Amino acid sequence: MLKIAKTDLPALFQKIAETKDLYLPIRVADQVNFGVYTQDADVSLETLKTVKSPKDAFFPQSETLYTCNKTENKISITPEELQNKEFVVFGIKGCDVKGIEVLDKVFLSEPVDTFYKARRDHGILVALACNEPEESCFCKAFGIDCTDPKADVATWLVEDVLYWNPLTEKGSALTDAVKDLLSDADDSKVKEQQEKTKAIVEKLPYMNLSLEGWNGDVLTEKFDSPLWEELYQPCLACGTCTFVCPTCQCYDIKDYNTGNGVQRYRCWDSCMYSDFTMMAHGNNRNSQMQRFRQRFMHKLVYFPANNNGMYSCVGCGRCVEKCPASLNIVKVVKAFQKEGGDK
Amino acid sequence: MPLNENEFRPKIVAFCCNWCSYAGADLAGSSRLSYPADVKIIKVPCSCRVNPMFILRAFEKGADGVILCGCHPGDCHYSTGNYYARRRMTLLFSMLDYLGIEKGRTRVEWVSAAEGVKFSQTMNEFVEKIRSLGENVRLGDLRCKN
Amino acid sequence: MQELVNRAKELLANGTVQRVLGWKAGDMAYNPEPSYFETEADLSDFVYDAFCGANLSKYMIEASKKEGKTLVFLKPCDSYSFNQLLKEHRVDREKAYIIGVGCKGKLDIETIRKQGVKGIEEISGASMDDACDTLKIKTIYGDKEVSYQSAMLERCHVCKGKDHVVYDEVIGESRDTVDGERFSEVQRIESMTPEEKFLFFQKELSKCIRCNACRNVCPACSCRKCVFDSNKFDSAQKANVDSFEEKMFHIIRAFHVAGRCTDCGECSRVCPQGIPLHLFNRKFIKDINEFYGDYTAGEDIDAEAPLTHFEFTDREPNEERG
Amino acid sequence: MCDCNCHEHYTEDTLIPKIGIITEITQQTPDVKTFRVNAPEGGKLFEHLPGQCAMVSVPGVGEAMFSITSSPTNKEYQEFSIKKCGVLTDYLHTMEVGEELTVRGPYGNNFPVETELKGKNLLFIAGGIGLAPLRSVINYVIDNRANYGTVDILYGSRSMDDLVYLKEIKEVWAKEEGINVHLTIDREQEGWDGHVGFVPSFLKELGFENNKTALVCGPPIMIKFVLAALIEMGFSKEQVYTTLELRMKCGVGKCGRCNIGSKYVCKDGPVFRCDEIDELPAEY
Repeated sequence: MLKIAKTDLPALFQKIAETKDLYLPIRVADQVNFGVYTQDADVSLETLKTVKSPKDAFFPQSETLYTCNKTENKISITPEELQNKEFVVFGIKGCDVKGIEVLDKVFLSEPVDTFYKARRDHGILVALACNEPEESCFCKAFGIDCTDPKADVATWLVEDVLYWNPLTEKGSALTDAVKDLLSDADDSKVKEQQEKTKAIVEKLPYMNLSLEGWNGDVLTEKFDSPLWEELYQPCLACGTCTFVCPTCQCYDIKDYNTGNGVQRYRCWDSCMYSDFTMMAHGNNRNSQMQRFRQRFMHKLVYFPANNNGMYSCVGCGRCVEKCPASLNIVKVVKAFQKEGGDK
Repeated sequence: MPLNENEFRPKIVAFCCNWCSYAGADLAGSSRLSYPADVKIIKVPCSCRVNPMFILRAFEKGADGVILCGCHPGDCHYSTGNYYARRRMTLLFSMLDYLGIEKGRTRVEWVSAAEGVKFSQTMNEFVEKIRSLGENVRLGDLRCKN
Repeated sequence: MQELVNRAKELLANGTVQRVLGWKAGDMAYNPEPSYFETEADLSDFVYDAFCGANLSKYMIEASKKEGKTLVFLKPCDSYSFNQLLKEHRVDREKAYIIGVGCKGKLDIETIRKQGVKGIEEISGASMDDACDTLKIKTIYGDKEVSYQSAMLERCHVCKGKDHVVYDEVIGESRDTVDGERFSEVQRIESMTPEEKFLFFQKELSKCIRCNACRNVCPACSCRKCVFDSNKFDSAQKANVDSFEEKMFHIIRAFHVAGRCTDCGECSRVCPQGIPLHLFNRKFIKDINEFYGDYTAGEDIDAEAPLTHFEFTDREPNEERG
Repeated sequence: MCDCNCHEHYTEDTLIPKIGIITEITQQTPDVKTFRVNAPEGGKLFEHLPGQCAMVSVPGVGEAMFSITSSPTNKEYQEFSIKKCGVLTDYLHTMEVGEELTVRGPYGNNFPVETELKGKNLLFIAGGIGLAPLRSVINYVIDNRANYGTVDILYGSRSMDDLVYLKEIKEVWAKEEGINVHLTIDREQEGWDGHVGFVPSFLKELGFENNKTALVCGPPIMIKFVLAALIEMGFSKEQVYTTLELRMKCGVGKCGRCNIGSKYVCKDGPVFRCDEIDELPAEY
């Protein structure tokens, strides 16, 4: 275990930023999101949850795939360059690290998404353990220990010290690059903090949310439940939940005509949008109920069916905090639980 | 006016109503009144056909100034179209000011079919104004800039 | 609140209405959700407290398509939205039984969190019955107190007034919550230099994630198909590749609701990134008032709407603007 | 293959298309054209299997999934039969021979011509443009005739003018030994002396024995009734294959659009055996 004084963190960031792009939680206009470090950035490591998850470091909200140019009848295609520079995502939480694992299942399965893979190959995750989880958190329900994040480097902010523990080869390489700034430490303070946090976790209302009955084998039973018709009612069909979610991965591919070439880009899309499945001759998910059901069925049934039971939810609680209509996956799970209990 | 090669040549989009201003532009042309070639005219059936999205799209795709020309109030071919356009543009321009887009990048001018001289003068003035404002950097899409 | 439930039960029982549109208690102190209630038993979950900020007028568009009457609870400001929808023939007055509910200012959980409150377990002082000046909040990290006023939604500080403009009956008391000037922030921005204005909005809009929450919650955004969802134009750009797209979206959205926006503040309430979207709408409202005379959307169903009306003597767009 | 300077940092991602050139356009019906596509330097863009699809795109206009209608046994080119029904297809219909478009693929699974279908008696049932994906299989079967039993083709359309590949049907398929072609149109029409009536009812009239494997493609409503008719005739669901069509963007099971249950139609489909479809939630 290594350590660095909190007051020396700017020097650490500076050092990392010399050779790599550094993404970390930055406050802009009163909201904290992951952004690129600059010297005058308002870094906020105390923020428990950034509004958006850091998934866009690997799967950006929009990215150009290639550009087409047409001269007379000839088309030429220039693919976008892949990520070829190392970058560091600093301060990512345990739940969001797991979120990236979920994305890996999608983008790194055959056929591999090379754009995503290049970013994964060049990205170094420095995770920060949670000290003060909140009432909207339920990472424990997915087997995540927010006090012991598994990434390239795990860090803990205890009092005025950041403790630093490399866990992978990539993490060790990064540690070597900044070793001048780090000094040896024992882990007693970290252990102490972990125990404290774990005690809090036990007191949080959602942490022990039971996902019993949700798995890849309950497709028809859950799909046909009359509960969906009730649950979806307040849904406004916006994309807030999908866009703040660390695991939602649906995308759209679109063209942008720049006047000197057509850029084909992909951008996040939401299964909640009415035009998501719209085709020239109809829409197979016509009602908001169907779209609402799709999102939760995908996270809790379809995804586990294809990925050895792994849920496509990590309990970060962003949808709990951000849904304009106060709907969320916890309410869905609880509604089914209640229904099951009543029977 | 001779231009040297490095001088900034603004791109101007002029929406002209079919009945008055487009005819005014025609008259300017046939009377051999000059106006800068940087002005690209888009003919619209009426000034009220221009919705705010047209104006913003023009800026997005690289225009440095956008001007809307229609019949004089009271002379609209469709009786009242330009009155509605007037309110809309008043509000839109005010909003653009509010967002910090330089005043003067947008303009509305009433030009009749007989006002070839006014058309040419207006365009010359407008191009001059945009030239003094310089390139539009605040309301363009970066993807269109290279 | 019990009065509301009782009345709803009566109206359901005597067949006046087929369903009730209200708020259902959430599993936390602050997350009630809009909900339909069809039976007396359903109403056991009904709640109306200071966290019921959601404007139910928009749901009435769908409710108007359902069989029979819907009992809807509208706060004073919500009634303006309903009236505006009525003016635009998007809701059916015959299908609605409106109970105007009192309002003592609605609370904003984000504002409470901003004051350093986290790990919330219980909040007291938010019910309609005990009009407290202080919210007592029990959290995992200790007890906190937050003044009610400081926790209110922005819109409540500049409330239009506590009178309902459309209702069948009114239940409950309101209290005056105004402690700010509605246009002061707009004026502050107007007085900036163009560079400052540009930076201000650039910063705010850079947070936009194009989730469409502002649009979908907006009672004035009632188009069946939004221009930003149409594939026929270049406008269906969901991406935020470039800051232009967000500017475009928010300017056009504000423009499309100009003269129709009742300033209900839902857009700002729901924005996950806390963008003060009302500043766009309020700018249009202020301009309309200044240029064409005072107008409050939703107040008078028969009044001439500013953008579908004109005067021969209207000002010219190029005039120097304040 | 493309004009780009593909060096080390550039990518050969599956989302990056190849350039194809239109080498022939055949007007099949008033609203269907068949486009023959080659690589710009000649030859085929890629190898595919019968039933597979590809993403065809015109930059700046759009991109959509189309089934490849030519048989893999055709060594020279690929063909797409495209019905005019949207922004992209409208544009495609204005294109001319010599113009370029982009193609990526092939995507999805295929009809199991080398496994389950081998040695079987085949019954093709198609409606309208639904013959396009089956044509690939039919021609594959013709080119490997010895591997299959009897072949029946039942094809119907709205009118005589809406029958695609009519020339090929009459001049090639109908003349093959052991292939029976049954045509029908929805309504009486001057100059038509063949059968009149919907495909499902014609199917029942013909009353095939259930010793065949059926491959069905057409509008959803037709598939529904054909399936019912087949069951009535004693076919089991394991004997019926069909293809599904949904909105797709990526073609590789990632973008989430064509997700039905735990399947992605673009990757796990588009060809499904009907008993597999039964396991999917009813959202197609």
